[in-house]
Amino acid sequence: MSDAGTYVGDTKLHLNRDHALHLLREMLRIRRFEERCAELYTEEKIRGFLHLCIGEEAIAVGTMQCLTPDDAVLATYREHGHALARGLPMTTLMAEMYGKREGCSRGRGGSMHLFDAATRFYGGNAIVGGLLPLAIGLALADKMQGRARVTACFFGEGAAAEGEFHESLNLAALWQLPVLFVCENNLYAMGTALERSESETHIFHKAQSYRIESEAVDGMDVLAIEVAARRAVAAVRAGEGPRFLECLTYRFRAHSMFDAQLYRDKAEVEVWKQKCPVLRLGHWLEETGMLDRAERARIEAEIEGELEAAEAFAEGGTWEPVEDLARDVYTEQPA
Amino acid sequence: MSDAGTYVGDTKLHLNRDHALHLLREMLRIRRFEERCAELYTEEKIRGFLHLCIGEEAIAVGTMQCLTPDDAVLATYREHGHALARGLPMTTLMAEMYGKREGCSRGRGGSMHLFDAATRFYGGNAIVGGLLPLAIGLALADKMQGRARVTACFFGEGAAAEGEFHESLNLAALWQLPVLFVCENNLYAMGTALERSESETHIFHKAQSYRIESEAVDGMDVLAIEVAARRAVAAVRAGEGPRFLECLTYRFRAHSMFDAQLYRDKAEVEVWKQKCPVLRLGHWLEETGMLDRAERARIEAEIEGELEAAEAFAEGGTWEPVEDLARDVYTEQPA
Amino acid sequence: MSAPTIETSYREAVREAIRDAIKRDPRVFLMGEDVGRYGGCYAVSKGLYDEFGPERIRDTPLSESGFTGAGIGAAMGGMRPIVEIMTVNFSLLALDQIVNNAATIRHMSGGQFSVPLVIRMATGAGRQLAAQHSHSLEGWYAHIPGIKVVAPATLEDARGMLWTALEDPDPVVIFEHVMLYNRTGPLAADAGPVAIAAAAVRRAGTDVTMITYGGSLYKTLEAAERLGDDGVAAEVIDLRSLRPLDDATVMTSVAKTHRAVIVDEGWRSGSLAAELSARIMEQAFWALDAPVGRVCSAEVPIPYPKHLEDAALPQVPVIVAAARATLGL
Amino acid sequence: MSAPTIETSYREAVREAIRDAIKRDPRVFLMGEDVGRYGGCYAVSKGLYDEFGPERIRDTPLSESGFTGAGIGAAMGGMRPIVEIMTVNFSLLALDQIVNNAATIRHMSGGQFSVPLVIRMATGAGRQLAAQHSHSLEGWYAHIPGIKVVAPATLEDARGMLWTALEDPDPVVIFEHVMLYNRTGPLAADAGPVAIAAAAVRRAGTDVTMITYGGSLYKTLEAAERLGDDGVAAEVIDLRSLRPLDDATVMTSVAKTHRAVIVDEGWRSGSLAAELSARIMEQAFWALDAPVGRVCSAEVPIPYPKHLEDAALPQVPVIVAAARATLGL
Ligand SMILES: Cc1ncc(C[n+]2csc(CCOP(=O)(O)OP(=O)(O)O)c2C)c(N)n1
Ligand SMILES: Cc1ncc(C[n+]2csc(CCOP(=O)(O)OP(=O)(O)O)c2C)c(N)n1
Ligand SMILES: [Mg+2]
Ligand SMILES: [Mg+2]
Repeated sequence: MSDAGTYVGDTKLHLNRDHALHLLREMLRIRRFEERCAELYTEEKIRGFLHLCIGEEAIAVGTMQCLTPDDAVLATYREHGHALARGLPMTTLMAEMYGKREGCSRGRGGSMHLFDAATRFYGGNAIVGGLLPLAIGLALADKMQGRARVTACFFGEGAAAEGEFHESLNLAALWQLPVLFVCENNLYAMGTALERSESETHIFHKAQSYRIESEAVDGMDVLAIEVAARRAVAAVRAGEGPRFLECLTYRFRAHSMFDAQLYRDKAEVEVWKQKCPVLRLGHWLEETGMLDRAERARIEAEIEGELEAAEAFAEGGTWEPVEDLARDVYTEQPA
Repeated sequence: MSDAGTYVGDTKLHLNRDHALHLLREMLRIRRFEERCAELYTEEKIRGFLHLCIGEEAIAVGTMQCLTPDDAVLATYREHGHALARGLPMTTLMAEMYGKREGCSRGRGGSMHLFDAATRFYGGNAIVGGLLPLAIGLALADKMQGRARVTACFFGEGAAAEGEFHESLNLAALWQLPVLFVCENNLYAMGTALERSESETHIFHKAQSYRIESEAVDGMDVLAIEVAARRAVAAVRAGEGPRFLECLTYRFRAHSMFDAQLYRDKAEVEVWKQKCPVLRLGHWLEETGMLDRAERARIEAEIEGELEAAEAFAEGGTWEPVEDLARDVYTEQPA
Repeated sequence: MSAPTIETSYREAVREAIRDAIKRDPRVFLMGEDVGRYGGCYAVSKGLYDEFGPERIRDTPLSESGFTGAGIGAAMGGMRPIVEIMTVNFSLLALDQIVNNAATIRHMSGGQFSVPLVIRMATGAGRQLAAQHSHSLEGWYAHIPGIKVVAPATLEDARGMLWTALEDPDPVVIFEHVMLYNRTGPLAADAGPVAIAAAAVRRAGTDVTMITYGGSLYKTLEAAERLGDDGVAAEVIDLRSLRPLDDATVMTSVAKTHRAVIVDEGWRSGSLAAELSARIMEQAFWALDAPVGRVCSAEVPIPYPKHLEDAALPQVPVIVAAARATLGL
Repeated sequence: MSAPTIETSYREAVREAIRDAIKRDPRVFLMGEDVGRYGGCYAVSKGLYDEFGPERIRDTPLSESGFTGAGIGAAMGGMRPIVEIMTVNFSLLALDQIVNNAATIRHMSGGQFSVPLVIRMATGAGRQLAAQHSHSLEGWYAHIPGIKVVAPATLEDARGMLWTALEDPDPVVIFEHVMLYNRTGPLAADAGPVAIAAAAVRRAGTDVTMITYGGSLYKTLEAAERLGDDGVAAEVIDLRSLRPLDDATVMTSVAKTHRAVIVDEGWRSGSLAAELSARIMEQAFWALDAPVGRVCSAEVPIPYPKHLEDAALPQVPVIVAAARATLGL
């Protein structure tokens, strides 16, 4: 676990047992939700592309602790974790995975396009890099309207090669916009290893070249992430301009359900699995006596219950009638 | 003038009188050609957009000294200087400005699209940043075919904000391609001052963030540019990967013929005009006794002659027949 | 119009529309390359920077995808941005943001988020700017579900379409043809917002329907005049809205004239003119006395020299000939 | 075919074409995202990396504009690159390079430089990938002078069009519909390059001409079979080449059948189907006994759920109905 030294300032407050257990519960919810989604995919309840963030849960969970309901969140097609950590109900999320009308995007988006106005969750974007200019604009709107809100955007290291990454970071730094950039560096973009796609493999160095204060964080350590995110969010909210976090992590599962993983060897995967953020926090909680078998069982049972309820909700959901196909292509306007 | 200290290595060789006078002559040719083009524009002999590089001549001239006929050159819509310095005949160039069939691009391109296969001059590109990926590809072809050729590309600092700049620099560095990037930083992109378009105003720092060896050079000092370019080209040709030169310069004239220059004050322009690369080299040559009135007059007369011949050639040129409009949209193939 | 009129230009009418919108609504701002200190690449926003300052007349770096996407985000964030992309030629760099975000987000989010964004751009050829600066891609934009596309051709529309577009809850793209900016004429002193959905019959006629938009309107009207000299009464329809298209106005005219010619500066194959021809085929086939004609641009990169550029673009004599052909003349 | 045949898939046919091209010509290489170690997002290039190595099966970063432009440059530099853009959805990011460079350089340079480049990309919907991953923009590419566009729909064409495209001195874009990759069938063991200019009559008929391409071919053939059951003899034309279009084959058929329906997965307004309808209007109007019909995709961002995606795309019953409508049935 991160050496106690890193737990400074106001982050101490959050290290009480409740908060620590909350972090564990949140990561477990994501883990179990996605494990179940993988099963439901083979059962053909879920179709299309399914990208799991298993192994990377700490990033979404650690960061979301630092955001308020007023803040905005954007993520990629690998966003189940972000949606859950942001507070989208597992029920409407699962319904969306099924494509049911009761889903958070009315069933139109599926796994890659989770949206939720209530939590200011702006998707779920399936074009790599495509969400970054949107984050710039949301932050620009806040700045122009004098609102002390933060726009947090999550993206993979693969996005750093896209021109939109470059244009967006420059705009954020140039206009000193309240954006928190969170790069989830899991070392691969589909099958392309970082060193085969970037001449500079430290993504946070790239951010620094725009004069954005940036740092690299252990993406498998939820507490380290929360500490770094809290510092960064405070600065962004205080109007000090954008901040950039590079979280070093790893995708335990395949890129999507169609990936034979020829590009990495099992040994490497195993090494990283040892660093599993859920195991890690769990052990630490047990060592420090904050968590015992019974409590652990209680949490897991609770999550199973939530998951079953979500699945039942999705199963019980309805299909949007074909007549509504064209609804909301444009806003219905009073004649 | 650059302090003698910078004149090291093989660059000494080039400081004999002949070479120094050659540099002066080349810059004067560009200067006079463009001054005449401005007049011809008001006479409506030249139409469309006309972008003059007056004040920036040293960059094209200094750099081209270091290239061989096998190397490739790409530039922007502000490329008369590059074309002349690269060795395109002033005649076909002027004919192109007129839109005559005898022009270097058959008259189809005009000022913004000068092309010449004989000197491997690949244009003349009017989309800011658009030439950079082409340079990557030309260099990739050389590397894959084992040819020790250099691809030199010239672009303004405004291009640094475009995503294509970022994607291209990464590819060049990642694949260690033989590209010489020459950024002509004249402080403005049309009416937008650099500090209003970039959070990091040192463009060469951006290049460094891709691990490309880069340096800033006095763009008003043709000798300093030649020295830097010779060093960079040698490295590129030796297979050491791309190099990046940021040349600090200034556009004495308007962005194009439609620019009221509301965005900069005359005083600033005057200050820079004192740094005129042509004046500067001229004075230095006089001080060092390499150039006297007579010689200067001879050179200027020579250039006037060349210019008159070019204009006569253009005037005497013919219009491509309308029947040929669709010629070369596709390659005519033997039936 | 009986109301007092002022003499103005298309450029000034657009500028007035922007000024008016910024004054009316604190959420409106103009963003794009050189819209501020430079005054706009076609001088449309000249003076507005001094009047409204750098926040609301916002110069951007050369980052078409970045600032267009930022406009989409700002619109979702409660602003009413007017994004100016200097010309359609550079809009290709922003097309991903327009097609994959602006046009999809409302539908894809089940109606939760909309994008009240306006994008303005100059379009078209005629200034001898050659192959990379002379595109007419309105037809491409008119293909995209989720956005609306308009092409103001008159002073009234240049003045009036912007506010209506800003009030639209969905993204609207406004195309301003480069050859129109210098057009001058009288405009009602109190000219204001205009409806954008309906096409307009700019000249009434009974013999042939001529359908066009944007920069080609005046060439088409001139052709109609010449036809009139030969006793052919041509009706000229200015589409105004390219997406959605106003089929009713077109079909009503064709039902009357039984003949139609479409004039469109886009390249012929896959042009907006093709869509209009196909719709007339589908909705008015039995009313047709002759095949619908198209006058479009030659399928070549537009060359620099005047005589070749002219040859590549729709011109009055060709339009006249196409109309006469539908009459067997 | 009398020649011995092998059972293969569309995916394998494309792979074989790439392998063959790389062996034939040392200047040929494949470049794109995940074409190498990953084996291609649709597994087309699986195994080629091990066979030919990282130089000729070149993985690129996520930089569509960068590596597509690099392909253009490499082509000008004497190579014969095959650039794979994973899907047409991402090609929007490379459109500036394709429209403003690949398509213009030869003409703009007065014929001095040409761009012998091949770009391959997957296209189309049907896999429930939702709004940002289901575009069919072949029609846009077919609008661009200076490039050629083909859409192999059969195993023969998947195997044979690539080499012909590589031998073409100008840029050729190849569209591979995502629903075709898994199609299997017999292919001549010695199958090789095929001509790409002409359309093919895939089914002969006398009552109605059905024109389509790419992924819609099989739906159209199935519709033709059903029509046959009702005694309607439908002729099915596979365009194969989308730019240039083979008008002769189309008009010859329409002159015989006097009726036509175009099936195109693109959104209806501004679709390639519109261009075909307009050409039939212009070239075969007097031969028509009924208006030409179009069956296209609904003008909506394609939704994720199967029932809605199906409803948005052309389907057999709708195609059958459109054909019957031209016969007044
Ligand atoms: C512009 C674009 N190009 C290609 C793709 C196909 N694609 C989807 S995910 C992906 C890899 C992205 O890797 P990274 O950004 O590191 O995110 P990760 O999947 O590792 O979380 C690719 C190439 C895409 N969706 N968008
Ligand atoms: C992609 C693109 N966007 C906008 C333009 C319009 N434009 C032409 S030149 C220019 C300024 C470029 O400045 P810079 O790169 O510094 O070159 P300079 O003109 O100063 O030599 C702009 C905005 C363009 N040609 N291409
Ligand atoms: Mg990754
Ligand atoms: Mg500049």
